[in-house]
Order: sequence, then structure tokens, then C-alpha cells
Amino acid sequence: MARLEKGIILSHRQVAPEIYSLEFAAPALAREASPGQFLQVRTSPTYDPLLRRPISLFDAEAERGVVTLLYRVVGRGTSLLTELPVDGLVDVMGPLGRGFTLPERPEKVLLVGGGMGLAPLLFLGRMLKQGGSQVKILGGAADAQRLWAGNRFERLGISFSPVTVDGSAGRQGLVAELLADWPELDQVDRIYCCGPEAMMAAVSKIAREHNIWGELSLEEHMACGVGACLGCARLLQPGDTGYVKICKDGPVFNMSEVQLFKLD
Amino acid sequence: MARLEKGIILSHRQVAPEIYSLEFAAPALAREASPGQFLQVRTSPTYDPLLRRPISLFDAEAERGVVTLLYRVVGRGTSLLTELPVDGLVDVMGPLGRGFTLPERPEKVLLVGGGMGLAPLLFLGRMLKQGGSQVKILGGAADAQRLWAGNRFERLGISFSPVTVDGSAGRQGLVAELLADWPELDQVDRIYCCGPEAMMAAVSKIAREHNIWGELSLEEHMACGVGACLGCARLLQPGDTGYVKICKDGPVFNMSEVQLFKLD
Amino acid sequence: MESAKQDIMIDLAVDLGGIAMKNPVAVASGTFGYGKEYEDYLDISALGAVIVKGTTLEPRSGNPPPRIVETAAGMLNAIGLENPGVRAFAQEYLPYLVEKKVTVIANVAGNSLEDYAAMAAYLQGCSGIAGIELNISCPNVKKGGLQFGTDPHMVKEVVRAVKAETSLPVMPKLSPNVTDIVAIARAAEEGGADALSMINTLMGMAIDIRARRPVLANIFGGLSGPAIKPVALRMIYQVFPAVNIPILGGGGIMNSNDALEFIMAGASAISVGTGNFVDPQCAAEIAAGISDYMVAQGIGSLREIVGAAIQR
Amino acid sequence: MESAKQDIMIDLAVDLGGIAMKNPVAVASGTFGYGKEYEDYLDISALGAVIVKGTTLEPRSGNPPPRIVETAAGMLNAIGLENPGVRAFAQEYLPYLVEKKVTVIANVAGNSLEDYAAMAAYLQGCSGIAGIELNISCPNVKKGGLQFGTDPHMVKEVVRAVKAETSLPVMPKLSPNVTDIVAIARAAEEGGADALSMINTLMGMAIDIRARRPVLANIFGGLSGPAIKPVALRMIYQVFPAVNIPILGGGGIMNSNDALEFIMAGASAISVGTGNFVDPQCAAEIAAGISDYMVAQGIGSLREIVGAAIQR
Ligand SMILES: Cc1cc2nc3c(=O)[nH]c(=O)nc-3n(C[C@H](O)[C@H](O)[C@H](O)COP(=O)(O)OP(=O)(O)OC[C@H]3O[C@@H](n4cnc5c(N)ncnc54)[C@H](O)[C@@H]3O)c2cc1C
Ligand SMILES: Cc1cc2nc3c(=O)[nH]c(=O)nc-3n(C[C@H](O)[C@H](O)[C@H](O)COP(=O)(O)OP(=O)(O)OC[C@H]3O[C@@H](n4cnc5c(N)ncnc54)[C@H](O)[C@@H]3O)c2cc1C
Ligand SMILES: Cc1cc2nc3c(=O)[nH]c(=O)nc-3n(C[C@H](O)[C@H](O)[C@H](O)COP(=O)(O)O)c2cc1C
Ligand SMILES: Cc1cc2nc3c(=O)[nH]c(=O)nc-3n(C[C@H](O)[C@H](O)[C@H](O)COP(=O)(O)O)c2cc1C
Ligand code: FES
Ligand code: FES
Repeated sequence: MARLEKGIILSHRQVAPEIYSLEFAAPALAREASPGQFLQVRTSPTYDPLLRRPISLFDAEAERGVVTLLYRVVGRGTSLLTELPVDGLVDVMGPLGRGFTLPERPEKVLLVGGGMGLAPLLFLGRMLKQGGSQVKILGGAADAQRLWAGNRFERLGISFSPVTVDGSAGRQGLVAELLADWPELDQVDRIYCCGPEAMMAAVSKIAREHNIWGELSLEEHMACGVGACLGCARLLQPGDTGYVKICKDGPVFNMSEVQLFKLD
Repeated sequence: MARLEKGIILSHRQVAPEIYSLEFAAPALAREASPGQFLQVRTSPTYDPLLRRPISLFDAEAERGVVTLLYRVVGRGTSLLTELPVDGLVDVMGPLGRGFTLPERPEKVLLVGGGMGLAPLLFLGRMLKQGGSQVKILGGAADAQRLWAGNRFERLGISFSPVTVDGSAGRQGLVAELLADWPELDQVDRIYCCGPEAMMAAVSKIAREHNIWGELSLEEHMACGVGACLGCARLLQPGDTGYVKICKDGPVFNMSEVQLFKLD
Repeated sequence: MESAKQDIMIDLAVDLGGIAMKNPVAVASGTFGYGKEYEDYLDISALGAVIVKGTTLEPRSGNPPPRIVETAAGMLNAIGLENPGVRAFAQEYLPYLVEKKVTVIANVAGNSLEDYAAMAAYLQGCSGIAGIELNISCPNVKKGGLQFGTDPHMVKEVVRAVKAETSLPVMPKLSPNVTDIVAIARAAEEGGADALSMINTLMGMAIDIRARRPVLANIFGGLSGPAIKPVALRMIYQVFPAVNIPILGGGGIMNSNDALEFIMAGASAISVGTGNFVDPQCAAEIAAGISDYMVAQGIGSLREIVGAAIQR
Repeated sequence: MESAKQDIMIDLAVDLGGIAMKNPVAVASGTFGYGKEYEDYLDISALGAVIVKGTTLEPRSGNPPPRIVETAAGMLNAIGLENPGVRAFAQEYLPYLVEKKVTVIANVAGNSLEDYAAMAAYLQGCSGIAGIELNISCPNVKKGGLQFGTDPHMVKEVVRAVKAETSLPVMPKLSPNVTDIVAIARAAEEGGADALSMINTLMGMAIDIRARRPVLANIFGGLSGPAIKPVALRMIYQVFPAVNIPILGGGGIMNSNDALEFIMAGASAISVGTGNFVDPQCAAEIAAGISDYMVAQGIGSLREIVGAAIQR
């Protein structure tokens, strides 16, 4: 069950340029959430900005009753968010949406994340490991600093292969290039992917070519987050007659359902 | 010259129930301000609340280059103001308005303040003392805690006579009652008064009866604070044909100019 | 005095032109889906009414995205009336609401008088509908929609056509994008409206300066949220003395103080739209807040303060 | 490419239907007094234009207070055109602006065609006025004001009457409180308008629930500020393709990005009103921001992007 909660903030700090980690107590939420779902976060008590902001569950630890969000400051809402003080409250709604489909038995899984696309993959990695899957992650970002989340994966025993645009960590280039050259690609059962659309398009293509089952996570601007306003509409394939709602039918979709034609 | 300034906040703390003191660095402002003037303070970087809030100069210390505001939380703007952190910036416009008229030579002066009406009187007291006047203050509030500013007057060597509604400090009752019974009333040359309109009406009446020169400070909702919008209009006397602008023609007026008929 | 206030019996129920509401707080069409979407957040059967997403005779897939954009203290939407059609609504979505004993108000939009009449006739046969809100003001449907709502003559005709097909209470929803809202309101009353819903969204737009084009694929969208509250209040205030039917007021209501402003301007009940997105429990909180206010002020029935702010 | 951008010569000057502006940023009538009020905060002679407080033939004392109230991302005002009359304006306030070499646009409001004509004739004789903005849309004057601005026929007549009396550029300021803004704009053009000013405030109100009465003594007021920006943009976008005269766009502009939205919607220049209250330096900052944008984008003249967002 989704709920409206005010969680006490346990920690809130900048972890990389423009990127913040926000950890708060929300036991019911942490228990009920599944990877790939998101929260609608209120960024200000006033009416400007008015709407909540969708932020993925970076981590949800049922035992500790703690939820962590990882967010990048891009506009007014996220910039106000940085001002929330430790011990203060954060007003969230969720968990929302259809998350990633977990395998029924252990599999060989590759996570592929670009930029803030790494955010929903940590919680996913945790659950996959819990289910006994073998999990590796390829993570791309502008530079080494912005790959801060890499450590968190390593701590879960998920090997992290970095790619950076400036070459400051790992291979230089794009994460999809690393994937294309990935030696074990043919042994991979599943790919879960999140990041810029151009990157997800490239990853989907590779998965299709290698016949690998895959899921990806989409974004659209949202008002309600619960499927009521029909604002976050998206045509999954160019010829479709109906629009899916990212907040309710997604944000996660099977790669085979989606034809990405919107470039970032 | 008035100016737009962002002052570094030196201290910001709650000093009494709902009452905060905000101290910031603003050398030019502190140098140029005169008692009874006010600032237009931005309470939020977003558009809600939109307008600046008028707040009197509680104190302005030219030597230290420091300005202090004393404000009460009454609505959204003042409540957002409380969140400004020390070392952060406060966005102010000023000094604005026509302040109190200082005597040309030392006189016997009585300050009369009710509630937040004490705010503009401290800076006034400082300047009067500097000019050699003999200054006393009668201060009224709901209870002893809300008379926190009393200490600040005492520190300037201004004797502070408290009145509280609940009797928790000084005489119980209203400040105008204390004034009416004030033994030295006939030796007083000037009365400066600020507080709720009913109180200022009573004080004006007493001043008139005793033929004492007096000034008081009025409030109106404001948009511009500089006389441009004509929003803060006020009829000083019932029969007047024109409206004064509190922000520019005031906020301080001579008691003889004003007939108070608006009760709080 | 104090004790008298405590003893007062508060009656929150409202008769909105024949629509029986448990309390004066409805949720606005298009902002609450078909109710189920919000069931995790509040007891939807405790709401005054649920006005469901606008329906059309045939299914509609709506406008291409982007469909929404945030603005200062508001938002623009150009959903384009995406809906499964009135029959699918009645068969697939209505039963849930009926089972929950919700006061359901259908919201219908047509491209022609015939569309409206046909939907009214169809809904007449569905049990569990308390009333019909006529969306004659949706700015997102290119054909028809806007015209109906901006021309008094058409407003009268569409209300009349619908009334001829149904015995359900009929409540046209007025567009604020007009020069003379009173003329529109009077025309609706003359056409036989049982109540008025005021206001729908203001027509607006936003521009993406990077792409140098409108943000919304539909170019224009409807402005809702706190930004429009002053306009909504003004129109209700103007219409209240000019008609003899009750008004469902809305436009930017976020809390019970806002709701009380609408009631004092002349609204007999109120609707919460965009507010649901910001706080999914706000409709319930607003009803509670109104009730608290009535207790505190010793007001037994809301009728005592409907239009109380009108200066005569 | 990059170096080409650096070399570009930016021309910020705008010819607004015969009003020569140094840059596209004007300050809106009623929000900047007579200029002097803001001299401490910015160099008023560097502004594109100062549109002075609305003047009437005879002095007016304005409405009783309260005259203003803050709303969500906006404010309502009901000043009621307090002003010293057109003669006192010309004699007491204009000389300061002329001395400062400010591009002055007078803003006039009348109760009748004759009032407007008389003011136009009088201003024709005053040197230092670059143009006349016709306030035919002030919602705060009970008699006349609103009617002029909401009836296309009257709009045409008033523009024609004013044009007959003056050779100065004439720019009617359109009311957004209308069903069909394009019809009004066309009527103004037919009457001989040299430019259009869009938009004036939306008519709104606020209610004091404690006192159970309207907050403003005048009951209704004009809504301005960021709240109305989407409506202003929409109207300019609609009018731009329908007329051949330039538009001065405004309504909720707070920064240069807002200004660029207006320009891309079809405004040749823009005005800042309520923004001055929030940041008294914002008009200057907006001009600088537009200039920075032009340099960064390699735009030599603003004309290149006026109406750039219009979808054809
Ligand atoms: C399902 C989902 C999960 C997300 N998870 C994360 C995450 O874990 N970490 C993170 O940093 N970001 C995440 N995002 C993106 C995040 O929602 C936006 O960066 C954020 O809304 C921007 O708000 P703003 O006020 O700072 O920016 P502004 O540009 O000022 O926002 C203006 C409006 O646009 C919307 N908006 C802007 N960018 C986006 C976007 N990319 N997606 C959706 N709406 C947007 C805002 O919500 C707001 O309504 C997620 C988005 C979605 C849809
Ligand atoms: C010249 C002047 C000097 C002042 N000095 C002080 C001071 O030193 N300390 C202090 O605590 N207060 C002072 N006030 C009052 C202070 O301006 C208000 O308490 C404050 O504006 C309330 O803002 P809010 O957002 O918290 O309240 P809200 O009620 O939410 O404000 C809504 C709107 O009403 C206006 N408003 C509400 N109350 C007042 C008021 N009393 N006067 C003017 N506008 C009001 C606000 O500015 C805002 O525009 C002064 C007022 C004036 C005019
Ligand atoms: C996303 C969205 C969808 C809407 N869809 C409809 C609709 O289908 N039919 C209708 O009559 N009004 C619709 N509206 C208008 C609302 O019902 C309401 O009248 C308007 O939003 C103003 O109220 P508010 O400010 O409380 O949101 C919609 C509004 C929004 C925000
Ligand atoms: C306090 C105030 C006074 C105004 N007075 C006038 C006026 O005298 N004449 C006029 O044409 N417009 C007047 N306006 C309207 C503004 O010029 C401007 O058109 C409107 O406020 C919208 O722009 P904004 O949102 O940038 O403020 C006034 C607006 C405000 C807020
Ligand atoms: S955000 Fe409302 S339906 Fe998805
Ligand atoms: S606040 Fe604008 S004139 Fe006083």
C-alpha cells in the first residue's frame, strides 16, 4: 500500500557535484517498496514550486526502516530539497509505480546505469543479490566524482565497472560502448537499464541483438504520480494507439515494449 | 541612499515565544539608516510568498556595520524567515520611509511601545541617548517573556518600565494605563510611540491632553515600499481628501496629523 | 457562550441542486481519476462527491505528450480528454465507486449537442450516478468544447438538450475564459441547470525557450492551482447574486481556509483539483477543517455563511 | 562557430511602433511610479522605457484602503488610479524624466472618448513623451474603464479618437478579461494603433474569512505577477499572427527567461510590473540577461526570435 509519510531525516549530504543523498526513517515504506519504484517528494511547503518531484528509491532497507534517495540538483525543486535539515521532516508519497521484475530463480544479471540512472539500480542490486543472482554493474557518468554510487554497489558485493566521459575513472567513453564490448555478454540472462534515453536506446539495441531479456526505466513530467491525472503519458511505440502512464504502467518497461525515439 | 543588499547573517535566534532576532552585516545600511525607518525583506527565493515584508530596524550599529531586526512570526512570510541560516544571506531593501524626528537639543523623552511596537524604539533610543536626551521607555506585552527587548534598552541606559497583560512582569494591564498614571508626565517633552492602533490612539489622547509633542508609527500592507505602487494608502484624518503612503510619507507621523480610527 | 458552541450540531450535508453530498467537499474532474487511484490515501466514500474524469461518447486517446507543465503556483494541462468512453466508464469504473457508496458525479464532454444528449440519455440508465457535470469549457478539445462554454446561447442550448434526456441533476461547468461570466451563468440557469460548477481552467501556455516552441504538444493548456484562485473567487462572487441555483466552487483550493473563501463568495460546496496532487489527503482535511470552523464559530449549517462576504 | 558568436554585434534597440527603446525592457505603468521612486536602485535612463503611473484628465484620489493583497505567486491591486491629473504629471513629474533622458510612455485612462481625446491632445503639446499607452482595461475604475477594453467596437473608437488628436505612437493596453482577445487586438489595429500592450491584470478578488468580507475595499482588484504569466503568453501567442503591429508583452515577468518566453510568443519588447516590487533591479537585470542570451546564441537582433515559438 502506498502512503503519505513525513519521514525524519537521518542524513542529508552532498556526495558529488550537484548530487545529494537523503536518508530518512520510513519503516512501512522501506518494507513495502520494491526496486524501480519511486516517491513523489514535496520540495517546499509553499505553492511555488507546487508539484511533487518524482525520485527513485535509491535504497530501502526494511530492517533498518530507512529509505535513501539520491538526487541531482537540476532545477528549483531539487535545489530547495537540498535545504531540508537533518532531524527535519521530508514529505513523501509512495512507493509508486511498477518497479523492476525480479527473476524467480538466480540468474546472471547485468545492471547498466548512466548518470542519475544509477539511482534506482542500487536497491535493485540489493534485492537481486538477496535472491541469489550474480550481479554486475556498468556505470557511466561525466567523471569519477559523479560515480560516487559505485562504492555502494561494491559494498553489496556487486562489481562496478566505471566508464567516464572524461576518462577520470574506468574506460573513457559511453557506457553503451563498454556494454557492446562486454566479454561475458552472451552469458547474461538479464539486463536492467536506467539512464539518458539515447543510452537506453543503445543498450536496448545491444540486448535485442544478443537476445537478452531486459527492462528499462522511463521518465516523464508528473503531477499526481498515481495514474489519476493522465499527465505522464507516453507512446511506447510509434504506431501505438494508446498512451501508457509512466507513473502507473511504469516507470519500468520491458525493452521489447519500448521503442525509444525521444533523444535527450 | 537606499539600496538592495544581501547581508551575511551573523546571528538568528528565537528570543521569546514567536519572536526572533536576526542580525546581519550591512555596513552601508547601518550607516545610513535612521530610527523608525524599515527594510523590505525577501522571505523566500521563490514566488510564494511573492512580496517583501516590511520590518523595522530594531538596531543599526554604524561602527560594527551591523543591522538587527526583531520580528514576530505571524504568517507564511515571517515563518519562512525563521529558516534563514547563520552565514547565509538575507535579501533586504532599504532603509525606507520617513523615520522619527530627532530633537535638535537634548530633551526629556518617553518611548512607549506595545508588543512588536518595541522594535523600532531601540534604535531610536540609541540615537536619542547619543544626542544627550534623557530617555525612558514604557513597554507593554502579553507577558514577561515577550518583553525580552527590555534588556536591550537597559543596556543602553534607558530605564525600562514593563507592563504585562498577565502581570508576569511589571504592572498588570495596558501600557497606556501606565502612561496615564506616569508621575513625571508633565515634565516630558516628547513621546514616541509604536504598537497596536488602539494603544497608539490612547497614547495620542494622553499626549494631546498634556500638550506633549508626539510621533507614532503606522502599518499598512505594502508592495513596493518606495512610494511607487500607491498600495499602502491611508487616510490620516477622516475628512482628508488625499491618502498618504505609509511607506514613503511615513511610517512615522506626528500624533497631531493622525486620527486613529482603525482598531486592531 | 463557549459551551453553547460546543453543543452545536454540525450538519455538513449539502444539497447541490439535487445532488446529495455528505459534506461540501468534492474532488474535481480529471484530478482524481475514477477514485480508485487515491484509495490508499483516503477513504473515498467519506468525500462529499467524486467527480470522475471527463468522459466522451467514444473512447479518446488524448493529446500527445508533453501534457503538463508546472507554472508559478499552478500548472497547465492539456490531457485532451483521454478516456475510455462513456460505456466503458459505466461498465468498468462505475461499479467500484458504487460499491464504495461514493456520491458520483459524471463529467461529460461532447463535440455537439447530440453528443451531450446521447451521453445524458445513456447515463440516465446507469444506477449510481448522482448528477452530471457538463464540461462545456474544456480548453483542450479543439472542436466544440470551448465554443459551447463561451457563448451564452450555446450554453443554454446544451443544458436544455441534456435536461431533456435525463432526470439527473445537471450542472454545467463554466469556463472562466469569458468577458461576462454572469451572462453565461444566467443562460445556464435559463436552460434548466440545477447547479453551476465554477470554474474550469484558464487557458494558458508556456514556452520552452531552449527549443523555441510551446512546452505542451497541444500548445495551449488549462491553468489550475492556487494561481487562479483570485479569478475563481471573483467569478463566483459575481454570479452568486445573479442566479438562484447553487454553485460548486473551485479553482486553486488547497486548504479549508481557501474553501471558506469560496463559500463566503457564494459557493454551496467546493471542489479540489490540483490540490489532490500536492496533498492526496487534502480533500478529507478540508472537510474536517470546515467542520472545525463551524464548531468554533457556532455555525450549524454551512448555508449560514454561503455568500456571507457579498457586499450589498 | 564559437568564435563567430563572440564577434556578433548585438543590437538591443527596439522600435515599438514608433517608440524608440534603447532595449526591449520597459517598466509597467503603476508599478514604477514616475521613475524617481526607483532611482536609488538602478539607472533609470538605461531602461528601455518607463511607462508612468496611469493619469486621468483630472486628479483622482484613488480607492480607499486596503488596496493590495498578496495571492499565490501574485498580488491583487485596486489602487483606483490615484494620480495628480495629466497637467500636474506633465508639469511636476515629467521634467525629471526628461532630464534623465528616459524614454517616457504616458499611460492615460478616461471615463469617456472625450477624456481620452483631451489627454492625447494635451500630451501632444508636451515634449519628452515617446508614446501613449491607452489604459482601456483598468478593472479598478467603476465607470468606463472596463467597458472600453472588452468591446471591440469601443476599442476601435477610442484608439481612433486618440489618434485623431496626436501624432505620438498610440498603444492600447488590452484587458485579458475577454472571451476573444484576437478580436480586440484586431479592432485596436483597425482603429490605428501603432502597437499593442498586453496584458493588463486579470480581474480577481480575495476574501477575509475572519471578517467575512472582501479584503479589498474595492471588492475586486487586478491580479498581477507570476501567477498570470501563462495567460499572458497564451494571449500574445494568439494575437501575434493576427496583427501587423508590434506587441509590448508583460504579465508576471520576473527574469530574462520569462522575458524570452514572451519574445518567442510574439512580443517585440516586454514590460516588468510586479517584478519591480520583488527585485527593484530586475528590469536592468532582464535587459542584461537578454543581451547575454543573444550573445550566447549568436542573435544579432531580437527580431530574429520575436514569435519564434509560433507553430504554423
Ligand atoms: C520515475 C522517476 C524517477 C526519478 N528518479 C530520480 C532520482 O532518483 N534521482 C534524480 O536525481 N532524479 C530522478 N528523476 C528526475 C527528477 O524527477 C527531476 O530531476 C526533478 O523532478 C527535477 O525537478 P526540479 O524542480 O529540480 O527541476 P525543474 O526543471 O525546475 O522542474 C520543473 C518541472 O519539471 C519536472 N521535471 C524536470 N525534469 C524531470 C525529469 N527528468 N523527470 C520528470 N520530471 C521532471 C519537475 O518534476 C517539475 O514538475 C526521476 C524522474 C522520474 C519520472
Ligand atoms: C513599516 C512597518 C514596520 C514593521 N516592523 C515590524 C517589525 O519590526 N517586526 C515585526 O515583527 N513586524 C513588523 N511589521 C509587521 C510585518 O510587516 C508583518 O508582520 C509581516 O509583513 C507579516 O508577514 P507574514 O507573511 O508573516 O504574514 P501574512 O499575514 O501571511 O502576510 C500576508 C501579507 O500581509 C502583509 N502583512 C501582514 N501583516 C502586516 C502588517 N502588520 N503590516 C504590514 N503588512 C502586513 C504581509 O507583508 C504580506 O504581504 C512592520 C510593518 C510595517 C508596515
Ligand atoms: C490534469 C487535469 C485534468 C483535468 N481534466 C478535466 C476534465 O476531464 N473535465 C473537466 O471538466 N475538468 C478537468 N480539469 C479541471 C479541474 O476539474 C478543475 O476544474 C480545475 O483544475 C480547477 O481547479 P483546481 O485549481 O482545484 O485544480 C482537469 C484539471 C487538471 C489539472
Ligand atoms: C500596483 C499596480 C498598479 C497598477 N497601475 C496601473 C495603471 O495605472 N495603469 C495601467 O495601465 N496598468 C496598471 N497596472 C498593471 C501593470 O502595468 C501590469 O500591466 C500588470 O501588473 C501585469 O504585469 P506584471 O505581472 O508584470 O505586474 C498596475 C499594476 C499594479 C500591480
Ligand atoms: S502523473 Fe498523473 S497519471 Fe502519471
Ligand atoms: S508600498 Fe508601494 S507605495 Fe507604499
